[in-house]
Amino acid sequence: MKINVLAFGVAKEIFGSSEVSLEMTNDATISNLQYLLEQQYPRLKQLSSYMIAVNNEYALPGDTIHERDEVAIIPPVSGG
Amino acid sequence: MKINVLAFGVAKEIFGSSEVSLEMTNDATISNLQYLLEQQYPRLKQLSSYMIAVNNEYALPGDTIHERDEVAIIPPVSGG
Amino acid sequence: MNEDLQRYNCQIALPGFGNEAQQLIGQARVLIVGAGGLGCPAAQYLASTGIGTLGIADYDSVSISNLHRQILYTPADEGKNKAEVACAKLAQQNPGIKLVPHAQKVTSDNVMDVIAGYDIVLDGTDNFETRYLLNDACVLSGKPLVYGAIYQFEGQVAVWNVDKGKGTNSPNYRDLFPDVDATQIPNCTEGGVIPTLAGIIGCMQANEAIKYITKTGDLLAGKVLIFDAQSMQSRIFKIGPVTKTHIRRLKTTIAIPTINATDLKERMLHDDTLELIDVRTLQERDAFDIGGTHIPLDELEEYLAYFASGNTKVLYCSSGKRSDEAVKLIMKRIPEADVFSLEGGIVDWSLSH
Amino acid sequence: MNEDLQRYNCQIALPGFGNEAQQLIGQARVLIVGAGGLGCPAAQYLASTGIGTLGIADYDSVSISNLHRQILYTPADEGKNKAEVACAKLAQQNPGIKLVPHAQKVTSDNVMDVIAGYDIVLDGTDNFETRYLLNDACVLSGKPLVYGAIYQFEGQVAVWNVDKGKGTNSPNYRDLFPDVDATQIPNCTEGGVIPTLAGIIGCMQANEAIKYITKTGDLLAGKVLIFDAQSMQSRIFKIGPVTKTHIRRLKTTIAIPTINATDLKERMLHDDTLELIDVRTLQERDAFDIGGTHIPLDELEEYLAYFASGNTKVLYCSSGKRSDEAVKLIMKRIPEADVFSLEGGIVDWSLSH
Repeated sequence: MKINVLAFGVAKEIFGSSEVSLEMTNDATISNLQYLLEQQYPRLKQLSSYMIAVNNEYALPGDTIHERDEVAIIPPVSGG
Repeated sequence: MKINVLAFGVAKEIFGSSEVSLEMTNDATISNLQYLLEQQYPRLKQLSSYMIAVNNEYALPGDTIHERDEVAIIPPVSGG
Repeated sequence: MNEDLQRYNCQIALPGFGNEAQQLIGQARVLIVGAGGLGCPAAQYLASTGIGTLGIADYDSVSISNLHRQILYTPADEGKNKAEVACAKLAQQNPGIKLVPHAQKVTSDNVMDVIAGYDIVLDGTDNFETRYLLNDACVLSGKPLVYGAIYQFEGQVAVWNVDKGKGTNSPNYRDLFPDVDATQIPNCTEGGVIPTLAGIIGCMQANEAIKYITKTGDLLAGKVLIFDAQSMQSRIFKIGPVTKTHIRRLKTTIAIPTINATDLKERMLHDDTLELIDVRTLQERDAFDIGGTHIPLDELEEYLAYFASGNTKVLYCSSGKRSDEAVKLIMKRIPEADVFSLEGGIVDWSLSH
Repeated sequence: MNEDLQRYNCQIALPGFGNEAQQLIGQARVLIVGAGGLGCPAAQYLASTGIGTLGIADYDSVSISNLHRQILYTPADEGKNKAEVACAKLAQQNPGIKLVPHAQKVTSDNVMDVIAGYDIVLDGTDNFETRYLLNDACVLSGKPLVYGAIYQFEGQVAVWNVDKGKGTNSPNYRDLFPDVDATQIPNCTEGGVIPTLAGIIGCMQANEAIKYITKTGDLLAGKVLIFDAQSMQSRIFKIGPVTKTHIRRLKTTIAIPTINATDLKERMLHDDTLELIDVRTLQERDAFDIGGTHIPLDELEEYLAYFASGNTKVLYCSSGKRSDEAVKLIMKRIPEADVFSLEGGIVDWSLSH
C-alpha cells in the first residue's frame, strides 16, 4: 500500500517537500515506517526525537498503519 | 435523511446550541433547508443574509443536500 | 552590516523572502481603518515588519472600556484620538517608516480620497456600515481588502477583491453577505469579546497583508477562515474563485445625530418634554437604567410609528453603538424623525457631570 | 459604574464569564518566561485582561534584530534588560496590576524558586534547554505550563501538565519529545520567522492561560495545535489524556563560557594563538565571515577531537545562539575543553569597536 506522509517543521527541509509517499506492506507498523524514513532521510534520525501522528493522533511504534491513513511527522521547534 | 447543521456566530444563540439536526427528504435543496430553519428559528430570517456552506464550501439555494453532508450556518459578525 | 539589514534579518532569512521581499515591504503603502481591537495588533506587526507607509484611520477617541483589548492605549490616552495616539506609539516602535494618521470619520464622501494613497486596505472597523463602505470602495478602486471581524470567542478573516487577471477579481464581502440588518446582530459591547481573539485575528490580518505584499504563501482569497478561541478549531470555507457581485457605486453613509452626556443632562434641566429610549436588552435594563421607555433594538421595527411625531427622543444603550444603529434605522424609515443617539451610552452618562 | 467594571466590561459580558471570571483573573499569578517574539504579545494581552500578578523573566537585553517581532521594544531600548523594559511598558498599559521583572537567567538552581510564586507558567523561550527545564520544573511543582514555539511559518501551542484529578496530569513536553539534539534543529536566526506568526502563537498562549484561569472553553491539554501561517491551516493532534513520563528531578543546566565582541577584539590584539570557529552554514559563511575555521553546527559531532586540546577557541555564529549550543555540546563531551561562545555573534562583532 502507498502511505502519504505529511512533513512539519524541519522535516519539510529534510524531505525537501511537505509531503512524501512511501510504499509499504499491508501489515506495516509505525516502527517499520520510521525505519524506512530514517534510511531514506538519515538527518531525521539525528533529531533524537520527533512525534509521529496517524489521523491526527499520537501513534506508538507498535501501531499498525492502514491504507488511506494520514501520517504526520512533527519534529520539535525551538524558536520564540 | 438526518442533516447536521453547525451554527456559527449569532446562529449559536438563535439555535440555542452549536449544532442542530433536521429531518429532510432525500432530494432536499439548500433552499428547502433554509425554509425549514427559518420556520423553526424566525430570528434567522431577520439577519437579512447569512452564508450557508456544505462540506466547507459556499452553497447555492439550488444545490442538493446529501446524506452525511455537513451544513454550516455562518452569519455576519461586526465586532472589531 | 547596516541597521536595516540587522533589524529585518530574521525575516529576510525566511525561505521565499530575501532582500527582494523586504524591498516590497518597504515600498508598500497599507491603510488600516479602525484602530481598535483588530487594528492595534495588526498595526504593531505591520510597523515592526517595516511597511513603508502605514496609514491609520480612526475618528474615535480612546475610552477606558477599550483598554481590555486595544493594546496600543493606556489610561493616560483617554479622550485622545486613536489614530493620533496609535501613530505616535508606532513611530517609537519603528522610526524608519512613514506613519499617517487620518482622524476624520471615513464616509461615502471621503473614502475614495482616503484610500487613494494606499495599495492595500485592512478592515479593523466595528460596524457594518463602514465594512460595506470599505468593501465597495476597494472594489471600485481595484484594491485588495484584508477583512477581519470578531464576536465573543469567534473570528472571521478573509482577503477580498484580489486581482485574478483578465479583468476578474476574487470574491468580496457582498458575495458572502449581500446585505445585513445591523439591528439583529449583537456587537461586542452586548455579547462581549475575549481580548486574545482580537490579537489572534488582528495578527492574522497583518499576516495576510504581508503575504500579499511579498507574494508568499496561499492568501485567504476566495475563502473565509473562521476561528473559535474556545475550541481552538479553525475552518476555511471556500467561496469561489471570482466575485459574482456587480458593485457600481457607493451607498451614501448616514450622519447620525448624536448628543453627549453633559449636553443631554444640561438640556434635561430645562426641557422636560425630552424622552429617553433604552434600546438594550431586558437583562441589561434590569441590572441598571437611566430612565425612559424600553424598546429593545431587535424589536425596534415593530415600534417605528412611535418615532413619527412628538417630542425629541434620545436613544441610549451601554456604549452608543446600538443607539447609533437604532437612530440610523429610524432615519431610514422616517427621515423627519427628531431622534438622537447618546454618545458613549450609559458608561459616559455615569461618568459625566 | 467603577473604573474596573468599565475597563473589563466587554469581557465580563462574555457568556460563561461574568464578575466571577474577572475575579479569578484578578487573583491569578502568571509567569511568562522569555519576553521575546511569543512573550511580548502574550504579556500585552495578559496585562490588558487584568491578570493580578504578572511576572516577566528574561535575562537578555534588547537588540535591534529583535525589533521585527518583539513589539514591546523600540530602538531606544537597545541594550536594556527585556524583563525590565517589558514590565515598565505593561505598567503604563494597565496600572491596576502587579508586574514583577525577573532579570536573572532561569537555571536549574533557581527555577523552582522563581516559579514558586505563580499559579501558571507561559513558555516563551527560544531554546530547548530552558523549554525542558520549565517543563520539568512545572511537572515537579504541579503547575500547568502553556507552551508555544515557532519556526519560519509554523507554530506549536499546547498546555502541559494540567491536573486531571486522582493524582494524574495531562501530558507534558517530554511525552511529545523525550529528548532533542538541539544542534540538529535550526533556529529563527538561521531559518527566519514571520513576525505575525509570533503574534498569533503568543496570543494563542495568552488565550489558553485565560481559559485555564477562568475555567472556560476546551484547553489544549492532551493535544498540540500546529498552525501554518502560509496556508492558514491548523491542526490539533491528540496526544492522550494523561502523561506517560516520570520526571523525578531537574537536569542541571550548563553555564556557557561566553566572551563579548569588545573583549574578544582586545584579546586578539595581544594573543595570536586564539582560534575562531565559524559554526554557521556554508551559505552564510560564503556571504560574510570574520575569519577562522569553518565547522557547521550540524557536523560538529564529527570534529569533537579537534577541541580536546590546544589553544583557546571562540565559536561564533550570527547571533550567538548556535555557538552557545556548540559550546554546550563540546563541554558535555569534553568537560576540560577551552572554548567560548561569542556573545551576540557576528552582528555584535560588526557593530562593536
